[in-house]
Amino acid sequence: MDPVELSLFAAPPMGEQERMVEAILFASAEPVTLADLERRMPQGCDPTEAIEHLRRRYEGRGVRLVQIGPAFAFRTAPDLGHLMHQERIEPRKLSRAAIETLAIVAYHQPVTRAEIEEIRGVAVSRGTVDQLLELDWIRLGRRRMTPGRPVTFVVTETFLDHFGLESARDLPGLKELRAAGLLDSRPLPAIDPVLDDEDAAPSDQSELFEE
Amino acid sequence: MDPVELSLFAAPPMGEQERMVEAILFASAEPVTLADLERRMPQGCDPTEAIEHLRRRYEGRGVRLVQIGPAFAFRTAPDLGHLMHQERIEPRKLSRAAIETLAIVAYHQPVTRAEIEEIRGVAVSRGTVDQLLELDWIRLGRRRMTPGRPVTFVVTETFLDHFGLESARDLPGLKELRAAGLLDSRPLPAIDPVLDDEDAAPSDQSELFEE
Amino acid sequence: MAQADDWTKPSPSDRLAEEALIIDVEGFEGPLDLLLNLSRTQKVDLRRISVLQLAEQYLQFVNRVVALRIELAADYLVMAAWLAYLKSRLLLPPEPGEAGPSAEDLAAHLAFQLERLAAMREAAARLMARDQRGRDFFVRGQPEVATIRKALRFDASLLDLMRAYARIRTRDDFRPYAFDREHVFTMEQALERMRGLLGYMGAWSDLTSFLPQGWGATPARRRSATAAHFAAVLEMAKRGQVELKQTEIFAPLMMRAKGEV
Repeated sequence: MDPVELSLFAAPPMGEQERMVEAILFASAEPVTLADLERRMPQGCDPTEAIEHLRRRYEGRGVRLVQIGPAFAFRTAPDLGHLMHQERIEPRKLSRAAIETLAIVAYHQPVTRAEIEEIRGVAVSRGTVDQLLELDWIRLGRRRMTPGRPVTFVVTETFLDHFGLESARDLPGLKELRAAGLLDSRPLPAIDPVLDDEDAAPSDQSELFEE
Repeated sequence: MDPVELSLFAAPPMGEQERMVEAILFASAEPVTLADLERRMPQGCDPTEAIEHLRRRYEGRGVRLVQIGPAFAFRTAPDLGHLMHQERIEPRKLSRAAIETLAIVAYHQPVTRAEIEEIRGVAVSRGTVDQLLELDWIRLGRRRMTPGRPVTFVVTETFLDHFGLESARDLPGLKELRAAGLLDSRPLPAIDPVLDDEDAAPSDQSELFEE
Repeated sequence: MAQADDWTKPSPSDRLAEEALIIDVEGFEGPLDLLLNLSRTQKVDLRRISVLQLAEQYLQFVNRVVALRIELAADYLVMAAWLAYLKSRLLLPPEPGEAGPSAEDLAAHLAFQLERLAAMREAAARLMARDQRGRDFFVRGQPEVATIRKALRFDASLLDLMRAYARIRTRDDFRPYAFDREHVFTMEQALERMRGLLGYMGAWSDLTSFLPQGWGATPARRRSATAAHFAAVLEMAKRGQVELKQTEIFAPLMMRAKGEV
């Protein structure tokens, strides 16, 4: 472009242009082409030069500016790839049986398995309790001093930590849940008694209750 | 840690550690806690120092290293927001009641529903609190140690991240409001003389932000 | 306006403001919100506001709204009563030996409430005016995650937990559903029953005579049982197990077994 024409547009200084390219490449979900950059930056900008500056600035850093076909993007330096592995965590919602069991332990602790079953109205499968133990969200409490001396379950520090609670006593009561609008006053479709014994088939039930 | 012990772990040089933190933070859209960084970096690393170096390195750039509670993340510089219309997320429209309730929770936290209603002069509708919980902008705090042990609400790290705050202490105008006594909970002077000695309450509000 | 003589020499701008308030009555979020709006007409720092004047403004406002036959919510009227009380206390000298807070204390508290609400409104506005994620600043658009390792993490939010608990604890509230079933006779039940009775059906007999015991007591139960049995015998007729006849509309439905002929 003619330098005279360029000055008419009063393009931002190159340092500014570099910042712009940096921000755009950072935030974009896709590699960005030169044409795209030009379209998004103020008139008179020269993304080619800005990219060259940026590329040099990131040389040897933890991330690099790379060209992918006609487009540009930031990528982790290849020698640091091993740090990225842990990133991959697949969050999976707890099954309805597990979250209900957990809720009962949290609200009623220490609580025995028989009590959990009484409150839920269905048998609690081994897998459900095992899963909660494995997550370190519940643990065994003291044995109840009743015939059979059944074990009880209580929630753990990890549980409090995960749910951002100071103590299990901070959980809101039913009245408060209702006041906060967390209690639907209409019955959930899930209340159908046919579904009540879902503990037997937790896997296919779990998606039913994800809102 | 003892320098002799430290050398046993042969922690990478600080420049290397800086690259690692840079790569990890760049790779994640969500803030990464110090504890997380430490876990992912080789033993003996000091992410705190590396972060300090990085923060300075990115000062004035198109992206910045910001602190959000106990975590860190790269975010684009706000003055370049106008270049990002492609990435812009249409914000959920909040009602005036929701915005005011959010501000009251942020400035008065931990705050009970009754106190929110006192300040606004109207009942808090069911949906308002629910919406703020759903956005993960507020969560339950400790119960207040007053009769009825009401639950309290506090703001979350998601809230801090959304509004670019390092901590709730950095809320705009907080100091002035506190100095003006506007964050005190001052009960209505009781018309009934029996209820007159209620001035004990405000004290527990003042330390809220000192933690 | 008829009640223009209630107030002295209103300036046109004041009147406009007052009328705007009247039109907007539905727009207020309660008496405190209204008081805060009225206080703005005093054009002074909220700390120096005249609560007496404000009380008068509020009472006039409420009177006019009532005169216009606009329904006012109860809390507006409660506030009016309280302000009328406050006004009288502010105007009269305190009675000697009177207990409780002084009128000045009450007035100061109201002023404090207004100032605090105004401060929170301003804080809310400042908060929303801040740079916001996804609007002014942005996160990494292409988070890089290695796809090699897959750690499954089970997750749940506090909201999930509370909802789950609420769901269990309120299940009883919804029991009417299960309860209703006691008054419902299903076609399957009727079919099962009639199949057992098939052998006892010699001659033509009335369907209603086959209804189970105890199901004629209430109309709802009778209707349910009749409908179920009617559907059941239709099904049986289709299968060729029974014959049905009805001599005229609403006449008893007669049936007999067909199979053993």
